[in-house]
Amino acid sequence: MRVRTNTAIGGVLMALVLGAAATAAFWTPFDPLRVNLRARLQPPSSLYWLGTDEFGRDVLSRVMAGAATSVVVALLTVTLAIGFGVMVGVVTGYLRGWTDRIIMAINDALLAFPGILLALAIMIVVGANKFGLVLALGLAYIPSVARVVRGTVLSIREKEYIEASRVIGNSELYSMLRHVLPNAVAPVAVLATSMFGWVLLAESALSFLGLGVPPPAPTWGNMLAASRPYMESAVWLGMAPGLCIALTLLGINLLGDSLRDRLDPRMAHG
Amino acid sequence: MHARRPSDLVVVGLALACLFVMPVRAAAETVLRTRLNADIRSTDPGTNRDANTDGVVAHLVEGLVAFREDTSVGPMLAESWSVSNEGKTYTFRLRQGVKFHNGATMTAEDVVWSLKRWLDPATQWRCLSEFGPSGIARIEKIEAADPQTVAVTLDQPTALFLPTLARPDCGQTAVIHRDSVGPDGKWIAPIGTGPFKLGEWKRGQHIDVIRFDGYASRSEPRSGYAGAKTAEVDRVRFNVIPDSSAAKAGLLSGSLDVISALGVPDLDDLKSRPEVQISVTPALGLTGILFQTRDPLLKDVRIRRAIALCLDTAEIADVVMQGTARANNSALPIGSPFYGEVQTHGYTQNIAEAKKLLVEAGYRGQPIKMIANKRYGFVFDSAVLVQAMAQGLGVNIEIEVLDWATQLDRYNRGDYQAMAFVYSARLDASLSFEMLMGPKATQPRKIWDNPEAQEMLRQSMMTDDTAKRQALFDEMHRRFIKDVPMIVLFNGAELAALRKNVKGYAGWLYPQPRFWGVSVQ
Amino acid sequence: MLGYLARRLAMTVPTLLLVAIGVFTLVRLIPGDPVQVMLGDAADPAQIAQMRAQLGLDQPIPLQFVHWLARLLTGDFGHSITDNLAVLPLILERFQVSAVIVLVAVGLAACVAVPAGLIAAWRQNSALDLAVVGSATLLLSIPSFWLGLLLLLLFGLKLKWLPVIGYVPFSENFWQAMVFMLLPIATLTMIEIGVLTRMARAASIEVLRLEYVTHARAKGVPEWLVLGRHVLPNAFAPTWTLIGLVLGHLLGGIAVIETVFTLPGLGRLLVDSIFARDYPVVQGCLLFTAVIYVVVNLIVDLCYPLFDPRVTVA
Amino acid sequence: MTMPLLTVENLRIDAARTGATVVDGVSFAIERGEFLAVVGESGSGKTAAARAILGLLPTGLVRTGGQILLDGEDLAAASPKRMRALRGPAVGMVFQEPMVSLNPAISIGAQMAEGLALHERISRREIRRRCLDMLTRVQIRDPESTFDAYPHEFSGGMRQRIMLASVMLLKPKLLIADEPTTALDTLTQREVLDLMVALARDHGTSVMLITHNLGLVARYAQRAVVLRQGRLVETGSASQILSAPREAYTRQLVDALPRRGAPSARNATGEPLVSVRALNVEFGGRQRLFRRGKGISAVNGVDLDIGAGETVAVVGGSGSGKTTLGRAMLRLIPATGGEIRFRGKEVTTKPDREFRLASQLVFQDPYSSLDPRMRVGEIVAEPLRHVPELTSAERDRRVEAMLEEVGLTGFGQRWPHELSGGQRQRIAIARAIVRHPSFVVADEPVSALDMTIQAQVLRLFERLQAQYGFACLFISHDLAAVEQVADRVVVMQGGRIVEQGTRNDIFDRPQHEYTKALLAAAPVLDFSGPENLRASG
Repeated sequence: MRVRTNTAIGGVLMALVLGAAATAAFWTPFDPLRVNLRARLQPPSSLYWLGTDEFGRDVLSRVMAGAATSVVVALLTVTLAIGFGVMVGVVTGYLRGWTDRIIMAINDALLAFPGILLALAIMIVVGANKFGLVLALGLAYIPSVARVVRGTVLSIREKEYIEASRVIGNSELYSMLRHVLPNAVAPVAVLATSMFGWVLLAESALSFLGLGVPPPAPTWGNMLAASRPYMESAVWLGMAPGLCIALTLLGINLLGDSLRDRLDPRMAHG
Repeated sequence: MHARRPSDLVVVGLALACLFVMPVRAAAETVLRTRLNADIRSTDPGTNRDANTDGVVAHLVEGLVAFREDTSVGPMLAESWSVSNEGKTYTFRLRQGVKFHNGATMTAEDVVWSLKRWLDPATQWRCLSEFGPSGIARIEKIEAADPQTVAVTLDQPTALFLPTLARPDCGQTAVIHRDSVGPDGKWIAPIGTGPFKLGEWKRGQHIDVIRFDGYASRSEPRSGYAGAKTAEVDRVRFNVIPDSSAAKAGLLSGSLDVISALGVPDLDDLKSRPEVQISVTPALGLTGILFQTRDPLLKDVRIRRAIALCLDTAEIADVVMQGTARANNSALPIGSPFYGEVQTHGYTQNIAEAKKLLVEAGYRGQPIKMIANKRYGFVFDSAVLVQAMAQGLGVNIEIEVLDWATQLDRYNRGDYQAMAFVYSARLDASLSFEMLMGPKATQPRKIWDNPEAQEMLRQSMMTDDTAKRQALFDEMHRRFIKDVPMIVLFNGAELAALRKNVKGYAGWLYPQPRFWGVSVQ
Repeated sequence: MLGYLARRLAMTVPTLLLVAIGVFTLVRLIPGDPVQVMLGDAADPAQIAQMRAQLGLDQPIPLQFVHWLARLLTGDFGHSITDNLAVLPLILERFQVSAVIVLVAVGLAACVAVPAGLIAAWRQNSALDLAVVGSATLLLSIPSFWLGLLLLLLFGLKLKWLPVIGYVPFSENFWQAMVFMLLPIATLTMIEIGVLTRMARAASIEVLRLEYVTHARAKGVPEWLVLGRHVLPNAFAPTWTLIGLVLGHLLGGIAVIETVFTLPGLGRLLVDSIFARDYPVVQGCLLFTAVIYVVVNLIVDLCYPLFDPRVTVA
Repeated sequence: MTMPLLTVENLRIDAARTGATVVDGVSFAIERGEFLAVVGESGSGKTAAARAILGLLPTGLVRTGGQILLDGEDLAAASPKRMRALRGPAVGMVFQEPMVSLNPAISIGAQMAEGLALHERISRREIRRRCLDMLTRVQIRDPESTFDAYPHEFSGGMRQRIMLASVMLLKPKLLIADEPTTALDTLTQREVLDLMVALARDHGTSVMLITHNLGLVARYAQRAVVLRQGRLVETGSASQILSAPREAYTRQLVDALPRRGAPSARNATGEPLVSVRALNVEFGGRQRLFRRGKGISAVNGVDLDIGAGETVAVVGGSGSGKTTLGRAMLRLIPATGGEIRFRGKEVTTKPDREFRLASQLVFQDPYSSLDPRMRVGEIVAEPLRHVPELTSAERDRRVEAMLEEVGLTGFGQRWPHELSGGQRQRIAIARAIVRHPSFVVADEPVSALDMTIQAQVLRLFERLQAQYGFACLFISHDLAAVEQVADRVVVMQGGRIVEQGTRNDIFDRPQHEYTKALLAAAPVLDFSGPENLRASG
C-alpha cells in the first residue's frame, strides 16, 4: 500500500520535472534569458505566474529552463560517476591483489575528502560551466560508486552461480561480465537514483558557495543562490527553485525507495 | 553512545533554557558594532594588508598627510609643509603635543624612524616600489632638522609624492612609536596616534578598537582621512561576517549598528525599514568591460566601438546600482577634481551606427567570451546586462564565470577576450589613468597601449600645475573614448546601512568607513 | 586490540601519503596565485615577484612539495600566506566550531532518528510509518542552506527568538555559545534526521524479520522490551556505521551551513582559503580532513563490538 | 480421558494482502505429556498454524477463524497482556534456525534470564542458579562461562541446546518445536532431539514437533498430523500414519523416504577415472601483523579412487571436510598437498582444460546456484559454449532435449525465481549434465528440498547417471539418500577418511565407531515404535 502510494507520488513529481524540462526545450512562457528592466522583482501575477527576478526575467520560464539544465547536469554526472565507478569497482573486485589494493588506496584517499569541497576545487581547475560541473561532481562521486560496486562484486563473487560458471569452464573475465556485472546492476540502480538527488543538492550548494553553472543560464541552484539577498523582499524568488529542488528530491527518493523494494531479493521471492 | 545520549539531552535542555536568558551587555560602555566581510590580515599598516585591514588600521594610525574629502591632500600629523630645491625637498613641520597610544609624545625622531622602517625592504611595505627604480621618485635623504621638523629629499620632482604618502593602502605611511616592533624588528602591535587604539582581536570573529583618551584632534572639520577626529563611542567592534544576508539580518535584529560596503541587492530591502537609514556616497572605484585589444577579433576597434554604442550605460548603472550611481564612461571618477565637462562626453547609445560598424568590420556572430566573477555582484550584474544589450545588436557574448583569483590571474596575464572588472579607488587622477595604461608587450595586464597617451600621462605626473594637468587629462579622455580599450560603466557608490540611532556617519569618496565623529544614541 | 590499532594505523599511512600528494597537486593545478589575490588589481609585477620569492613560491614545485612534506613530518603545517598564522592551530581552532555543531547535531539526530526509525519499522506500512518515512524523505530533500535560511528568517528575523549572527567559543561562555549554535545545529539535525531515520528504519525492518525477535515475544517479553532490548541494539549497529560515515564527512566541514550562519568553522576556512589560494591552509585543511575521516572511521570500527559482540577487534 | 491440553478447532489463517488462505479449517489436539508431530512440506501451513497458537503470526498473516483452546482457555480471544503472560510458562517455542534465533547482541545468560525474570518473582541469584542448572542439564560443557558468552561463540547444535534450555527453563506446558533440527547434521540432530524428549519428560511438557522428516516422526512422535497446502490430510498415531497411511498424500510422503537401491552393476574396474592421493587442504589462518596464524586443516591425507560411472558417497557431520574435499577435487579450492589424477594425468596444480570440461558440480542451494539474471534456457545452454563446432540450432536442440530429460520442457524462457526449489535443482542438474561430463560432484544436492521433491530429484539423478554414465562424488550428511544412490561410501570425520567400503558393507557391517554413530542417528523408518513419553512419564 505504502509502496504504491509513494511510487505514485514519486512518479508524478518526476514526471512533472521531466515534463517541464522537455517542454522548456522548445517552449517557455517567456525567454528565460530575456532581461526586462521595466518589470524587475514583480510578485507573482497573472502575467508572470511565479513573478520576475532582479533582471525582470520570468521566474516560471527560468524554473522550467532550470529543470532542463539541472536534469541534464544530473543525468550526465550520474552517468559519468556510475560509468567510471562501475568500471573501477568491477576491475578491482575482479582483479583483487595489488591492483585492487593500489586503486582502493587511491579511492579511499579520495573518499577521505568531503565531496563537495573536492568538487569545488576541481571546478576551479576545469572551469565553472556545465561540463566543468559534471566533471567535478562526477569525479567527486566516482569513489563512492566504486566502493559500492566493489563491495557488491566481492559478495557476488562468492555466490554459487559464479562457482558454477567456473566449473563450466568459463574464463574469469567472462564470468565477471556475464554473471557478476548484471547482478551488480540492481544496487547501482538504487545508488543512481540517490545520486541524482545528491547532484541537484551539490549543484545548488556549489552555486551557493560561489561556483556552479554560471548564470545567466538558469539552474535551480544558481537561482536559489541568486535569490538570497531578496529572501525577505521577494520571497517567491527563492521559493520557486527551493521547492523545485526539494520536490524533485522527494520524487526521486520515493522512486528510489520503491526501486529498492522491488529489487530486494526478499520481495522477489514473495 | 550510551554515555553520550544523556549528555546530549542535557545540552539541549540547557540550550533551550538559555533562550530566555539573553546575554547582558555592559551598560556604561558605548559600543558601535559594524561588520567586515573578512578578517583583517594584520595590524601592521601598509604591509600585510587588504582593504579591510586598511579600513581598521586607519582608525589606529595616522601619517604626515592625509586625503581630504575631495581627494586633495591635507595635513595630518604635519602642521604644514614646504617644497624647495626644485620640488625635490619636502620640509614637514610637525604638530605639537601629539601623543602615541602609549602616552609618549611624537617627535621628529619618531617620524624619521617610521619612514626609515617603511623604506627598509625587510618591512615589506607595499609602497616601497613607488620609491624604487620603477616608481615615482627615490628618497635620497630623511632628516630631522629639529624635534618639530622633518625634511625628505627626493631624486626628482613628482606630483605624486604627497598623494602616495597619504595612500590608505600604503598605511598612510603611518608614524608609529618604535615600541610597535620588538627588539628584533618583528611587528607586535600598532602604537599609533589615531583616535582609537587596538583592543581585542579574535581571529575570524571580531576586532575591537577602543577610544584613545589622549588623542589630540586637529581643529578643522572632519574631511576624508584628514581633519578633526573625535571618538564618540568607547569601542568599535568590527565583526567578521562573510555572508551579506547574515549581516543584513544582524542589522535588522539589532546586533549590528552599521554595515558599510553594503551590497546593492540588500539596498531595496533595507530602504523600506523604519529602523534603518541608508548612506549613499559616490565612490572612486571603476567598473567596466575590458577588451583585449590584441585579440584577433577584438583588435578591430569597430567591433569594440559597436559594443560600446549599443549599450545604454545610464540604464546599466541605474539598474545595477539601483539608482545610487551615475553612469560614467571616463577613466576619471566622477568625484575627481579633474572630472569636468569633457569627461561627461562618453558613448551615446546608437544602435544604427553600431550595426553599421559591425557590418564594416565583417562581424558574423563569432562568440566573444567575457569573463565575470560573482565575488562582486554589481560587476556580474553589469556583465549580464551588457550581454543582454549586445545580444540585441547581434553580438554574441558568452559569459564565463571564474572565481576572483582565477580572473585576476587572467587579468594579469592579459589572457582574455573581454572581462567585466572592477578597479579599486585611485585617489589621484594620474593614477586613475596609470592603472590602465602601459605597453602590453612588457606589462600584459595593461589595458590601453597608446604611446602618445602614455607620454601625456608621464607629463601629468611630473607637474603640480592644475590647469596643465586638466588639459592633459581632457585629451587623454578623448583618445580613451576613441580607442575603446575598455568601456567604463560607472564608478559605483559607497553604501552603508545604519540603524537610526547612529549619528554622524558619512561615507566619502574612498570606500572605507570612518567611525570617528560617529555616535550611538 | 593494540595490535589491531597498530595494523589499522599502518594501513592509513599510504592513504594519507596519497592524500598529501593529491592535495598538493590539486592545489597547484588551481589557476591563480595567492600573491595576486593579496595584491589585487593594483599589483605591479615587481611586487608580485618579490612576494612570491618571499613565500618560496618561485621554487620548483617538486621541491616545494618535499619541503612541505618534511615539515609536516615534524608536525609543522606551515603558515598561512594571507595572514601568516600557523596553520595547525588555526585549523584546530576552526575545527572546534565545526566539531561541536556536527557532534551535537548528529548525536541529537541519532537520538530522534533511531527511535523514529524503529517505531516506523515496528508498524511497517501503517499510517505512522508513512508519516515517518514521508517526513524523513522530505527533510532529506531540502537543500541544507535553504533550510538554514528559512530557519534564520523565521527564528531570527520574524520571531526574533535567536540572535542572527555572531559566535562565542564554548570555552568562553557555554550558554552564549549555545545560543549562537542553536540554529546551525537545528538545521544540520533536521537534515541528518532525514538520513538516519531511513537507515534506522531499514535496519530495524531487517532485525524485526529475524527469529530471535519472535523468540523474545514467544518468551512473553512485552513489546517495548522486545523493541528496546532486542531490536534496538541490533538495528543500531548498521546505523552506527552510517553515523560514522556521516561524522567522517561532516567533520571535514559543513561549509554551507557555516556560510549561512557565518560561523568560523573548518569548512568555511577551507572554502575561503581555496578562493584566496592560500596554499598552506588549503593543503593543511584537506589533509586534516582526511585524517579526521580516517580517525573517525577507526573509532567507529573500534566501537562496533559494543553493539555487535560478533565483531572483534583483535 | 481428560480434556486435551491444547485443542485447535477449525483454524483458518489468511494472507492479509492477497486474501489467499494459508491454513484452512485445521483441527487437532494435543494431550498432556503427548508428543505430537505436525508433518508437512513447504507451503503446508504448519508453521503458520504453530505460530497462531502463540499469537505470533508473521506480519501479513491474520487468523480469520477458529478456536485455540489451551487448558480450556481460548487463546484467540485472549488479550495481548494475557497472551504475554502465557507465552513462556504455558507455551514455549524452539525455532528452526539456531543461527538467527538467539539475539547476537545479548549474552546467553541475559537471554535465558529474561524469561524467568518476567514470569517468576525470584532473586537474581536464584535466576542464575536455575539457568546454570539448565545449561548443565542440556549438557553444555562449561555452564559458568557459557552464561556470560555470546551466541556467536557457539556452533549450531550448541545454540539449539541453549535455545532449548532457555525455553524449558520456564517449564512450559506445551513446547512447540518448529523444525528444530533441520539445519543440523544427523548426529547433532539426534542429540538435540533426545535432549528435548528427555527434558519434556522431566517437566511433563507436551511437545508439538513440526517437521518434514518422517524419520523423526517414527522415532519420537506418538501421534502425527499431516498437513498439505493448509488443509489437514490425516491424523492418527505415528505408527499408523507411517505403516498404514490412509490418504494417498501420506502414502506419497512415506514412499518418498529413500530406500536402498538395487546393488549396482557398475562396479569399478580398471584404472580409476579420478584418483586422489594424500590430498591436503589447509585454510590460511588469519593474517596477523607479524605472523601468520596456524592454518586449519580441512582435508587431511585423503586417498580416494572413483571409477568411471561409479557413485561414491562421502558422508560425515558438519566440519568433517566432505564439502572441501569435493571442491578440492574439482580444483575450485587449491590443494595444499597431495595429488589429483584424472584419467591417469596429474591435474593437481596446472589447469587442465580436459578435466575442467569433463567435470561438473551440483550445488546444495538451488536458490543461489542459478544466476538470477539469466533465463533458464541460457543457464542450461551456457556449458555448451565450450563445446566446439556446435551450431546454435544444435545447441538449442540439446538444451531443449536436456530440459525434457529433467521434465521441464518449455521452461527455457522462464527466470529462476519463477521456479520452485525442486525445479531449480532440476535445472542445476540439467546444467551439469548437458555437456555429458564424465565426473560430477553433487554437494548435498537434495538436502534443501522437501521430502517428496528429494525423492523425485534423486530418482532423476539416478536415471540420468544410468543414461549418461558419469562418475559421481555424492556428498551428503543424509545417510538415507546415500543408501539409495551410492555404490561405495566414504565416511569422513575431522578431514580424514575413517572408513570406506561398498554401500552394503558400510550400512550393514560398519566398523568405525563414528560410522556406527552416524548410522544410529539416521532417522530411518524403523517401527520399533517411539520412545513412549506417556508410559515413562
